Amino acid sequence: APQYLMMATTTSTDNTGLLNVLAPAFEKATGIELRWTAVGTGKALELGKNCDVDILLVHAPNKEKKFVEDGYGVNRREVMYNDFVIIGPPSDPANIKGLDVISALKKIRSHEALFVSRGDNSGTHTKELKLWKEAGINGLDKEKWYIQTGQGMLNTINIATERDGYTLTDRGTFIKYEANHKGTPPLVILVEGDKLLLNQYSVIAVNPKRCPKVKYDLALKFIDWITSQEGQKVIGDFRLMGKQLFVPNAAEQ
Amino acid sequence: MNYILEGFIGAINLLLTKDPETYSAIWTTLRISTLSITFTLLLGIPLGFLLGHYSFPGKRVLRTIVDTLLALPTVVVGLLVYAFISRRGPFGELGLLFTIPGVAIGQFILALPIVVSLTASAIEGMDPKVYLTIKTLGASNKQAAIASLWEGRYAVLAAAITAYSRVISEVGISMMIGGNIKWHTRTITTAIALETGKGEFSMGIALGAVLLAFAFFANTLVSFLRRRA
Amino acid sequence: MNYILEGFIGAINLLLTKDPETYSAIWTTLRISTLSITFTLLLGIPLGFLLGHYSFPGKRVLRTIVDTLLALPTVVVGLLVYAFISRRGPFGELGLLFTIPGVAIGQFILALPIVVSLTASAIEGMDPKVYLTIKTLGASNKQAAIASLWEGRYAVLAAAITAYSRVISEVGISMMIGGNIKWHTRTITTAIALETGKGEFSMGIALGAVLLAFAFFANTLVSFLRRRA
Amino acid sequence: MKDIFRLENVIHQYSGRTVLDIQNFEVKEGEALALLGPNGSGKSTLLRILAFLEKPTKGRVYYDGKMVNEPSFAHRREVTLLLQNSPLLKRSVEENLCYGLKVRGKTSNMQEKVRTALEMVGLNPQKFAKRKWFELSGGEAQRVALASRLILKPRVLLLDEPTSSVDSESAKVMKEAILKAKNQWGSTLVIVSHDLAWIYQVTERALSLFNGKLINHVPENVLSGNWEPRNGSLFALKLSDGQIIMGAGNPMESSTALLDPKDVIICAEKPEEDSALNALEGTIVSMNLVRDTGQVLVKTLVGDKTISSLVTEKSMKNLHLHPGLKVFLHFKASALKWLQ
Amino acid sequence: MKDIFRLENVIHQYSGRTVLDIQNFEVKEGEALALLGPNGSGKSTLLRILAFLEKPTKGRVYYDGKMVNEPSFAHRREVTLLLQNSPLLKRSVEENLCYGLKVRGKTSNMQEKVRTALEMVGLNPQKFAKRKWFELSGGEAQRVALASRLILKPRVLLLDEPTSSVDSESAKVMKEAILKAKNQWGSTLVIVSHDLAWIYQVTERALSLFNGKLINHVPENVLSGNWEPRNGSLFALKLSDGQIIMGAGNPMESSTALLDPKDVIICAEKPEEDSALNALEGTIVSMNLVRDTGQVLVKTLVGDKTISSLVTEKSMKNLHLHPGLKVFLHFKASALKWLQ
Ligand SMILES: Nc1ncnc2c1ncn2[C@@H]1O[C@H](COP(=O)(O)OP(=O)(O)OP(=O)(O)O)[C@@H](O)[C@H]1O
Ligand SMILES: Nc1ncnc2c1ncn2[C@@H]1O[C@H](COP(=O)(O)OP(=O)(O)OP(=O)(O)O)[C@@H](O)[C@H]1O
Ligand SMILES: [Mg+2]
Ligand SMILES: [Mg+2]
Repeated sequence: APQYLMMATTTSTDNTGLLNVLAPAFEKATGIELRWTAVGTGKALELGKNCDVDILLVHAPNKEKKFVEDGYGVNRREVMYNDFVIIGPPSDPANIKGLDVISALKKIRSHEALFVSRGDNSGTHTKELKLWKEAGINGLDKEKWYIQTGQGMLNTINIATERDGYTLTDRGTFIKYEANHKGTPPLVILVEGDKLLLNQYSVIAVNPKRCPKVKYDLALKFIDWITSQEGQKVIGDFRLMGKQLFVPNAAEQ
Repeated sequence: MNYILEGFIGAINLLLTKDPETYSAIWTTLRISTLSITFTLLLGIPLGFLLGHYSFPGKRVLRTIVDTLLALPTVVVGLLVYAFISRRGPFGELGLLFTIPGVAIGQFILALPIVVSLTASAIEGMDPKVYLTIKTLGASNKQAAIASLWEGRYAVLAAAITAYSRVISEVGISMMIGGNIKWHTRTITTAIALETGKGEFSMGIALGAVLLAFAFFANTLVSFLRRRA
Repeated sequence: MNYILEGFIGAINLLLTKDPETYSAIWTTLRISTLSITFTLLLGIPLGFLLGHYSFPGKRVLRTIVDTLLALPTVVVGLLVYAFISRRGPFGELGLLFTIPGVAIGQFILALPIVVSLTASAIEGMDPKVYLTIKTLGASNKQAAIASLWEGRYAVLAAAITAYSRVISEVGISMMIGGNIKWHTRTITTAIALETGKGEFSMGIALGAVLLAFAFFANTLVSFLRRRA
Repeated sequence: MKDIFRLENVIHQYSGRTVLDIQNFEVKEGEALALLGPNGSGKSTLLRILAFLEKPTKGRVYYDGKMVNEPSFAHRREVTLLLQNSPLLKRSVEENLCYGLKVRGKTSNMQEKVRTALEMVGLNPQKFAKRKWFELSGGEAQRVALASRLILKPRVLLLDEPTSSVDSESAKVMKEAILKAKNQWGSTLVIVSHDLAWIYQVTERALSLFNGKLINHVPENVLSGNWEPRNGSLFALKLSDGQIIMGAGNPMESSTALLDPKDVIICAEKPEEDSALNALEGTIVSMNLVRDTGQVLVKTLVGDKTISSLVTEKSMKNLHLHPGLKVFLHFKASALKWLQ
Repeated sequence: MKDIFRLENVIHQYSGRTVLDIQNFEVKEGEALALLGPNGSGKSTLLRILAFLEKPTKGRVYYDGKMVNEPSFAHRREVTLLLQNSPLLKRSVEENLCYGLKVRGKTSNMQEKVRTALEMVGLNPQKFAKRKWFELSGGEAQRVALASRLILKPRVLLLDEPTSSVDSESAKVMKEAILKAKNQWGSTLVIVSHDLAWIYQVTERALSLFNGKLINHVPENVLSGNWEPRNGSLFALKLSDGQIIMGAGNPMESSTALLDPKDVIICAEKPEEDSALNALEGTIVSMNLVRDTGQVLVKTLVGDKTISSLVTEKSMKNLHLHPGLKVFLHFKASALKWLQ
């Protein structure tokens, strides 16, 4: 039987359709089938800890580093990034359009404008919390204007849509959302381009010393391939509605 | 394996320390499920009687459709209800999305086929002489229906328990319609889904144990009622 | 609203164009559910008979526990099974995670209480004279159990239909244990969850309609069998 | 007295099989009518139609002078039926008795009424009122079922084998209870029973059903078997001891004949030979006084058949009839009436 | 003949209430025993114990010489019981009959056996074999239930009210079927019935149950009511026409007395006054020949009570007894036996 590699990844890579392009390209290049389960970042890391997958593709740099430091993973390589954006209703009740992130969050706070948070410890949520912290705003948990959905990105955007709220999203998912609305989304990008909003994706092989049964050799092959020019080109060429979703950056390391 | 042990300790912890998030989820679960099961039983038991008792053309097809609706996945129910009550849907004005009544509507749709189908089975399985006996004693059609259901009370109760269990354990509708909004529409099951998604498996198990404790409490009550009937 | 209509058109499209992803999910659903329901019925019906028929100390408590287990959320079942069959769990060696038998184990746990509880209710609701009659005709205990179940065949069938519907409509276990791996463990319900997560609501509805068509087909078969019995 | 029930051209079928075919049938208000007939002749079906539980496949049913097309519960509140092997409701005895009162909203004095009704059927209220439905013997359950009809003081009381599992003492008590319903409350009674001795004590008039058809004849002397054609229009039925019964007429398919006990004469000697006259030798096995008439129903065993004849006290005395006596039964071949 | 059943000190209770209390009870292999007694006396309970469906609360049950502690299905394959109001299985008539054969693995020749069994109970196999369980009248269902026991040719056949809803013709057919089981297959019979006339034709020996206790006495003449103490150890029971029955002894709580029909003498005149001798005036209502004995059971209506007496053919002839005759019944106050 042909060999296969088991990957745990976050929903954003699957929902945007990137993996549907990456997997066949990888198989064509190496003859190895890529199978993936798309889950939250936290769950993906947990699956890795339990040796249930061979490789991870996730986007929560701090947690990833800790994962490697604790000996659960090896060979972490950054692969690509996209960026986060703050979206909201075109009427922009807190007047944040064009501001930098920190000022925008402060304005949302002072207007008590509705903000929808994922609240699920995902990469995006972690990022959002970090930004609030940098803006010097705490104690959000029980604020009336601050809603925590505990759901995936797209569902969270949908809730923001229903409620005319702001939210922080990765650009890939937003483009997908735009596509769902045939290019005329009810929520629009209001804040983007800030350095603080970078969203880095990395691959990590599960540590074969802890998990003797993982297919470490295949994992290495995947890491080699995706960081190679060939793999990076596939990422760079991936388009949705004519827009690039991810910027390959393996070479920068 | 550790998750399970940790989970059970966690459950006891949550309950004993009166963890506010957990109690909020329990309370929300109780409100939603009470609302949905009440309407389900009020409509489902009579419909089940009609379907089980009367013969009419197309009955077999109708029965098959009801049984088919037992297989409605919660996400699909969620999507259907969402289509109607979203702001852009026909009932958007009512503001039911992300509210407890909104979720209850979805759960009602989920549980109705269960109650109808199992009640109909209970009635069909009954000795036809029982219904005749009730009628010979002078009952009107409605009184006879009630008395028949009382004769089959154990089976009807089983239908109710099955439906209630389905409702408190479902997650798709609560997630889609309720939005799993913390302090508002987060139920025990949506909280479990969230924790699991975070990789907090033992917390997921802990909340699962809390839900079961809740169900056990409800079933114990029922079991006492059953004994008296 | 639109996506409901689009969904139905989409469903017909998927089925008519023999969309390979859809057919793969249907096939996977069929394989998993057949496996799980077979074992559930094989174990659940006899256990239900024992629980419904015999009186023993602690019966009421056991009954309450079984009824409580009806409320097991799928995610929790998923977590529990995961804890055992994860590589680091006690049965990790068997490599059941992300496989069809693995999911079937979880669904078995989900459906077993349904079959046991409803079968027990069916047996309890039966006129005790029926069992006596069977015994007077010389049946051994096992033969008498089989004949009693046959006497209550409509109720037992209702238990089986309810359990099967639960199994094909569940998503939590398939997601957690199966991993929703395309071409391998993606079932109709996990595909619905995926599409819904992507915001492809009409595709979600379309797949939901496909699932219901599948269930309708199964129930129609059952309804013919029922007519002949 | 006016008719409380009238049936016209009623036909009832189950899956295409005609089980009831009645051209005319009346029940007078206040009368006590016995409905007799062998198993499967349609008695229970007829009672279900009278109780408005079933609509006949064809035909008209009049109740209290009016044609009933869509029976409502108002009809069923006047007419109550004790089903054959009637089940009890899964409640206590007391609640079984109260149910009919409750659905009528007559909730006053229920305790008292329950007590009276139980006593009417010979059950001790103290012992039985609180029992659960399954804590009863067969006959006790049967009597509770009757009590829960009597408690309603119905206008029409239809009883399907009320004494089928009841002991003889209790049957007597039930007889009195039923007659009380008739005499004190004016209830009309239609009773099906195979216990002829019992039912003759309760009813004034008897009709029989055979294969769904009404016959104005008590179903004594049903002669069925293999009727062989003889010379002329005579048919012969062989008995187990070799004697032969001759019947005149046309047996057709059913080959069942009825012989009215009034048409059978008991003699001490064998009369002269006559092929159209039957003269059967047999032994008297029982003699029963018929209520209110002074006549006696004498049953004589001839071969394996028991033939009843109705005799006056006078001729009985003259002949010194007694059980065990060998006698000859005379009746004309033309006295046999063939069932269709 | 050896005992097939022996019960010793058997007590059976339902929720603390003792319903059966039997010190000694034997059934001989091959005999036909009638079990009589009023409703609720424990007949069905005893049959369930004999059929190994229920274990007595206390006491020992011997079957075929061996004590049975844990009855197995091997026992139940030799002993079959027709329950009171026995339900049919929800299958066709044919399948009902075959079920018992199938569980025994005796699947050869089933068609033929079904045919024979149905004919034994007077049902036409062509008409009935394929019917569903609910397409039967009460009496037809009862006969199907009996047929599905007869088809097993059981070693012991226990019947609980086999004729309760069966017409008299069919009852005769059933009698023959049951006697065939006894005479041809050597089956032991224990039969409960309230139809005394029928059961006397089938059985050779009769026992009665009263309040769970066995009494070697046919339950004719059960005198219950309000026994009032008189002088000495005499008690008096007032009848509806003012006459009084005197009983000697101690009625205790039950206040029910039995009077053996053999102890009642029929006279044409009233004897001289004697407080310890009863002399009741009444009218003969029926006279029945008792099978094989030549004796006649005469029933006399005294007030509202019917009292049976057993007379020889000779004294019957001497007195010119006949139904409708006014007679005096004599019996000693000490002839009354009190039930505990
Ligand atoms: N539900 C039914 N479906 C088909 N046939 C039926 C049904 N009920 C009764 N029958 C048939 O109809 C006929 C009349 O039945 P019914 O019960 O009226 O007889 P019955 O006179 O009451 O007999 P019994 O003395 O045995 O009670 C019988 O031949 C019976 O087999
Ligand atoms: N399941 C039960 N629970 C409690 N009491 C019962 C139960 N079954 C029977 N009894 C009682 O036990 C006694 C004996 O009942 P059993 O059925 O043996 O009487 P029976 O002699 O067969 O009467 P019948 O002639 O009415 O059939 C009755 O007093 C009855 O009320
Ligand atoms: Mg009948
Ligand atoms: Mg009994």
